[in-house]
Amino acid sequence: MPETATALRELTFGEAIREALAEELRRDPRVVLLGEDVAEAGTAFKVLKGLVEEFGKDRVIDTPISEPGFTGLAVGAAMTGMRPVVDIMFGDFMALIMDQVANQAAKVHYMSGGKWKVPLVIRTTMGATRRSAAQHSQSLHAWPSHIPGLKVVVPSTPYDAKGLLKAAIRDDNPVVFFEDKISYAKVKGPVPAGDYTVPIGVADVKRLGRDITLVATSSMVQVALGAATMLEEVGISAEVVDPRTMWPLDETTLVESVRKTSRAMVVDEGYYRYGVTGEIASVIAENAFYDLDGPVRRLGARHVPVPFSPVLEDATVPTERDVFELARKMCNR
Amino acid sequence: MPETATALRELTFGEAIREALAEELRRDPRVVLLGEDVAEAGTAFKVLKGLVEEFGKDRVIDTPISEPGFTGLAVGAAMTGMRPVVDIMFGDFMALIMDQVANQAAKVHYMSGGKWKVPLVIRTTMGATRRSAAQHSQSLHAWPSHIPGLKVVVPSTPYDAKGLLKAAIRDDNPVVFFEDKISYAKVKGPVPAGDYTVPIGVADVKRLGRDITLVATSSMVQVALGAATMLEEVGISAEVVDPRTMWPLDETTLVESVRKTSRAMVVDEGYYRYGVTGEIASVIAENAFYDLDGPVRRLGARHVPVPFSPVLEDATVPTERDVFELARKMCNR
Amino acid sequence: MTTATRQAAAGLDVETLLRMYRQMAAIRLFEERVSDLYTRALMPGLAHLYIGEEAVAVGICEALRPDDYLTSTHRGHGHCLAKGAAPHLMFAELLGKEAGYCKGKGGSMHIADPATGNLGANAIVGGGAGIATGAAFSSKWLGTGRVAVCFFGEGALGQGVLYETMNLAQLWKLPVIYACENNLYNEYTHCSETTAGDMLARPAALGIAAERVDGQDVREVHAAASAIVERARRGEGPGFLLLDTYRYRGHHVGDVAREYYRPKQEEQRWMSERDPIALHGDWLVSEGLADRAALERIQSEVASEMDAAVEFAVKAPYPDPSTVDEDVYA
Amino acid sequence: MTTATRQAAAGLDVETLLRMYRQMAAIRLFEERVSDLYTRALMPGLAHLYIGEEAVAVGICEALRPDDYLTSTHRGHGHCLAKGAAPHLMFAELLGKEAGYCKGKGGSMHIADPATGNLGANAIVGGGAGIATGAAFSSKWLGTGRVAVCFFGEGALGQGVLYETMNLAQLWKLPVIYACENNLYNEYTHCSETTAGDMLARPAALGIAAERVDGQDVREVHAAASAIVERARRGEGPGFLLLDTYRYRGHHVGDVAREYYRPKQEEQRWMSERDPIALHGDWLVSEGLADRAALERIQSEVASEMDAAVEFAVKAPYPDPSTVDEDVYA
Ligand SMILES: Cc1ncc(C[n+]2csc(CCOP(=O)(O)OP(=O)(O)O)c2C)c(N)n1
Ligand SMILES: Cc1ncc(C[n+]2csc(CCOP(=O)(O)OP(=O)(O)O)c2C)c(N)n1
Ligand SMILES: [Mg+2]
Ligand SMILES: [Mg+2]
Repeated sequence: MPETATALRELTFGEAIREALAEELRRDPRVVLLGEDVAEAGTAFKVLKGLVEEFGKDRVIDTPISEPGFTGLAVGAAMTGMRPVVDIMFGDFMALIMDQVANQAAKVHYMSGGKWKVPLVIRTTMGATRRSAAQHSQSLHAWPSHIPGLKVVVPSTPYDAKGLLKAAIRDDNPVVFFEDKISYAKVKGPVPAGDYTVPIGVADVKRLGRDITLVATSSMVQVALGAATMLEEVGISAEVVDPRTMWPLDETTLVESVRKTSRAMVVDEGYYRYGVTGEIASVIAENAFYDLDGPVRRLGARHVPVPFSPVLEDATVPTERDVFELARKMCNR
Repeated sequence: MPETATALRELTFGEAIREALAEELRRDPRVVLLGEDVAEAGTAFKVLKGLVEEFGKDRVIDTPISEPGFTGLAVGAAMTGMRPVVDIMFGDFMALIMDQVANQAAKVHYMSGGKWKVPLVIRTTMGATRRSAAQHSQSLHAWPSHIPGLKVVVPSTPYDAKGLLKAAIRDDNPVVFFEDKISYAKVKGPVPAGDYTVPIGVADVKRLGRDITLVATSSMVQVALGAATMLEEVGISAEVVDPRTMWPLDETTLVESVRKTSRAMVVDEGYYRYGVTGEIASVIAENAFYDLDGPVRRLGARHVPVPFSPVLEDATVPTERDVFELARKMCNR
Repeated sequence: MTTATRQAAAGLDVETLLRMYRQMAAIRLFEERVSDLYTRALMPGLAHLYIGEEAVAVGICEALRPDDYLTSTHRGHGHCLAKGAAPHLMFAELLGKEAGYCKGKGGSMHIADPATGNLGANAIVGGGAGIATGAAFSSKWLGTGRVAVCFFGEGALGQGVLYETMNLAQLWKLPVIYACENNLYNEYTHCSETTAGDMLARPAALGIAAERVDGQDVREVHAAASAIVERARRGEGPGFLLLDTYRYRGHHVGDVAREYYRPKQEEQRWMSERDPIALHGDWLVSEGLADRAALERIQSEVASEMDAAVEFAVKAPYPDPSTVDEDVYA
Repeated sequence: MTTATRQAAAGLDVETLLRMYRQMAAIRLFEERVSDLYTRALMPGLAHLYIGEEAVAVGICEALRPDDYLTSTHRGHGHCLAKGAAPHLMFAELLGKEAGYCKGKGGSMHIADPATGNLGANAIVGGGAGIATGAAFSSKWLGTGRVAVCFFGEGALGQGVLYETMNLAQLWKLPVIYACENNLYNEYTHCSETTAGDMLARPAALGIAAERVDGQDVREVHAAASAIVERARRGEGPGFLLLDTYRYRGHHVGDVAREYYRPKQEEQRWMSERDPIALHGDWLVSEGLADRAALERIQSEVASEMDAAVEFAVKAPYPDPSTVDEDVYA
């Protein structure tokens, strides 16, 4: 398997994740994966398929259905020399581990006056439209983003996913890493075969434009890019900025883009209220107020529990058309 | 004990809470209180002192230290004919019960197509400066506010506390009710002796003003009022608006105030990032953009785990002086 | 208590014995149609089939009053049907139709129905523990005499909240039965890799009456359930049943290549030797309580019923998209 | 194993026996000064005193290697001191001073110190369960031979995460000891109102070696701890000690009127009949291993040490307010 950092292949989002994990497992013996059905089954999404064969059951460890328990165990393991990567199958189960994440992992370093460190990665999922209903479809990245002491990563492309996951594993802080389920198989893109990292805290301009800035996260980056293509057809040049990490948040890149375009929309798949869009819109409005032609607008998941029926569920997630129409209105065209 | 709705006495915030609970326990036999040390001890904050003597151990029920367990039990009890009021001693422990709150209580009604209801109240606390350190000082009201299906109440005065708690208990939805610990004994105010409710979803203008709107929640209402007095001395007339409930959010009252004053600051004791201030500032900016003289500004808890040492902890909570100085800058005075 | 004594104690008559057969057949045929709907791409999402475990739901629910409560799981169709759910309204829900039990908002993992005491299936493993225990709390506090049954798989033994709620139930002597369906697998992982010690010792440590039961023998299940349910109803406290059973199919309908986590022979053995419907049918025949023709009649009646139910559901309209905003708040 | 055999097995020499006396005295006098600092309004916040329970921390920590780990609780001063924490750095932390173990950021409930293997006290009941189990996981994976002790009160038996982590520890044979300090009260509620069944049966149900120990007898604690720690160190799996003990003071320093939840006579009985320091001192004298004067010398040495430590802490400067933003991220 010849690997050079420059050899680019097309990988799916899921393959990029797996490759990042495989490379880090190879690189650092202190890295272990823990979670439900991560070994032979390779997780419910089959993203880890093949890893246990290479690394064995001591490194790719099946756990009982005890999310608080094994997350807590991983916090302690991280403090004492390991670099655990925990798999939380559905992002909805973040609700089960918030004590371990927010009260323990996030605070250990600070409470100990900087003496203990928690190099822990929690990989989990987000994203709806899989007809999985209200308890298996949420995008809860706003919750950990609210808690100082955590880093929160929401990659949108295979390239970013691999580079950011490697950076997260090497980070000495607890990082919550949200992977969009739909992207696993659907989103493809070029990925270097060898080692590279993408720094945590740096946004990426996914598309240059002049008339409006679309700040989009995770699954919504594809949606924003699709809308940007549609907008082009009506003569609107949209810039798409992907913050890539919720925290640290690269305010500079966001604000610079909006200073240039003078219009901004934030698109995120988390619930609309008290979530990600409010923070990012506020950061933009605070720092680019006098450059704005109109208010920053937001699109989030409809503020309802995610329904099962396709006709209902599809009405809860922002679409290319939603973004297109709102952008057109904002540009008065 | 002659009680009429018009007889006003000065009560502390804690006394108002207790009175609301006592009246509802008397009014409706389906109301029960559940929590750790709620009976003879009357909770760690002594807020429930005396209730078990009147209502007995069948209505005021001591639980094991099992927050997820007894909250889950209360969800089921609420579905089947009771109206439980759960006591979660420290708001930080919300992290332990988010699965019960966000994945169960919030979604039962929707997932069942409206067939089951969850008339549940979760009382918990918020607020720092008690030298209780990082795991006993957080104000986590942003988390449940993010979840559709929940109502979230953050009263600031004894009057509101009593009226809103009674409304919460009578509400057919799960309500998370955050009580500021410092206010329990420190904040006093007039409270009618008899029955009244304050509607959930209606903001209250706590002080009229012309030059700037201070939107403040819970403990920060007193801070904003104090700052308003200081501002008056430098010729700035500040309006103080208390949303009282995070969800539903009374956008109209907020926006109308800002349309009038043309300046807005949001002050909240939750962590600054991805929290309450982002949402409220966005709502204002979206709806009053063209009336604003400058960006909506935000003050929240410093974005660090709450430190123990008084000199550090005091630097984490917005003060009257912080509000005063920022407001002055915003008004260019 | 021997099986014989138990049956006597439970006072099983022929109608009941035949109804249990019919109910098991109904669940089996319901699930086969679900599998079929999935294969034909008519069903959105996934479903977790109860095939092989029918005796558990039927044996327990036959021991319940209509107004007793249950909570169910991701693998919940069997529980709902056994408690009295109408197949056509279930199929409609599974297809996301307006006519479904939850107006299409819940789907396979969230069937709920106050009329049959169904507090809801739950997609969080262990998610029913609090709710069922709370329903038992209401029953005791309101004096309704209702019992709540909390169904869950052995995988839920991993969830701490289960111990928290069982402790509460035992402290307060709540009429709740914890029905642990041990089908040996947590998704794709054998329970021996996830469960230390002795399963039954866990509730027993809390002082809860706990019993291991052959979950493939519907009469045995029914007898054990009857005894423990009535004990709970009398106010003597919660119970725990550990029911040995097996799911014949994959973890969900899409889990078809299973050899990497469990041998084909194991599946075959359970299916050929321990099938709850065949075992009960054979017994009915051997006891002279039914003949083969009668059993086949039941099977074909149920099959027509299921066909009609599927047809109803397939034809039923989807909800209006505008209803997405309804039912968020009561 | 009888007490005598155990002592022999643990190979206790006079130094160890006297050091345990000194350590218990140190904890007692430390806590009395904490109480005093609180009364004099010199200490911010509250503190939960360990007075009465000294034999538990000392007996267990004497059975540990310096590089073994522990997690502690809200009532954690005794654990930290027994594991080797320096009193002056602890007092400094309790007073919120820069020189404290956590630079004033942690306070009474968060003393942590890598040098003594102290993973941190924890203000979440049961909060140490995951961390200690994880440290044992590291020990096993890295082959360091370290053992982790998870201290908690019997109130933590209410937290489900404890069962989740104990199950993991037993499945993976991790070298962790769960030390349950049963002082009879969860804050202001007697444990009989919160704990169904038999406490010791809970870990035993998971297959964990579990033993009940007189927590007021430091030699008994030490012997039991030594055996179970070495068993864990040999890779034979986790252990659980249920230590019967009593806190003499309130739940926290402000809890002074206690009659409504526990009788004065109960307190008196434990203090006069079961005091761990007096019991051990008497035994040392009766065995001819020390005379009263020697014990008093120890007491007064420790007292001076504590006075100096308090003085250090009182005089130490507060952290610079600008440090509030440091240590959020590594
Ligand atoms: C809290 C939680 N963790 C993980 C899952 C994903 N999951 C769904 S079913 C399942 C296995 C359940 O096994 P068991 O309880 O034995 O039930 P069975 O499927 O065997 O009926 C898992 C891990 C979940 N739904 N909820
Ligand atoms: C999760 C959680 N719930 C509640 C509390 C509040 N609390 C602090 S100490 C305590 C009682 C603990 O009792 P126990 O575990 O027996 O320890 P003890 O105080 O007796 O040493 C409670 C309920 C907490 N800190 N954490
Ligand atoms: Mg199973
Ligand atoms: Mg105790």
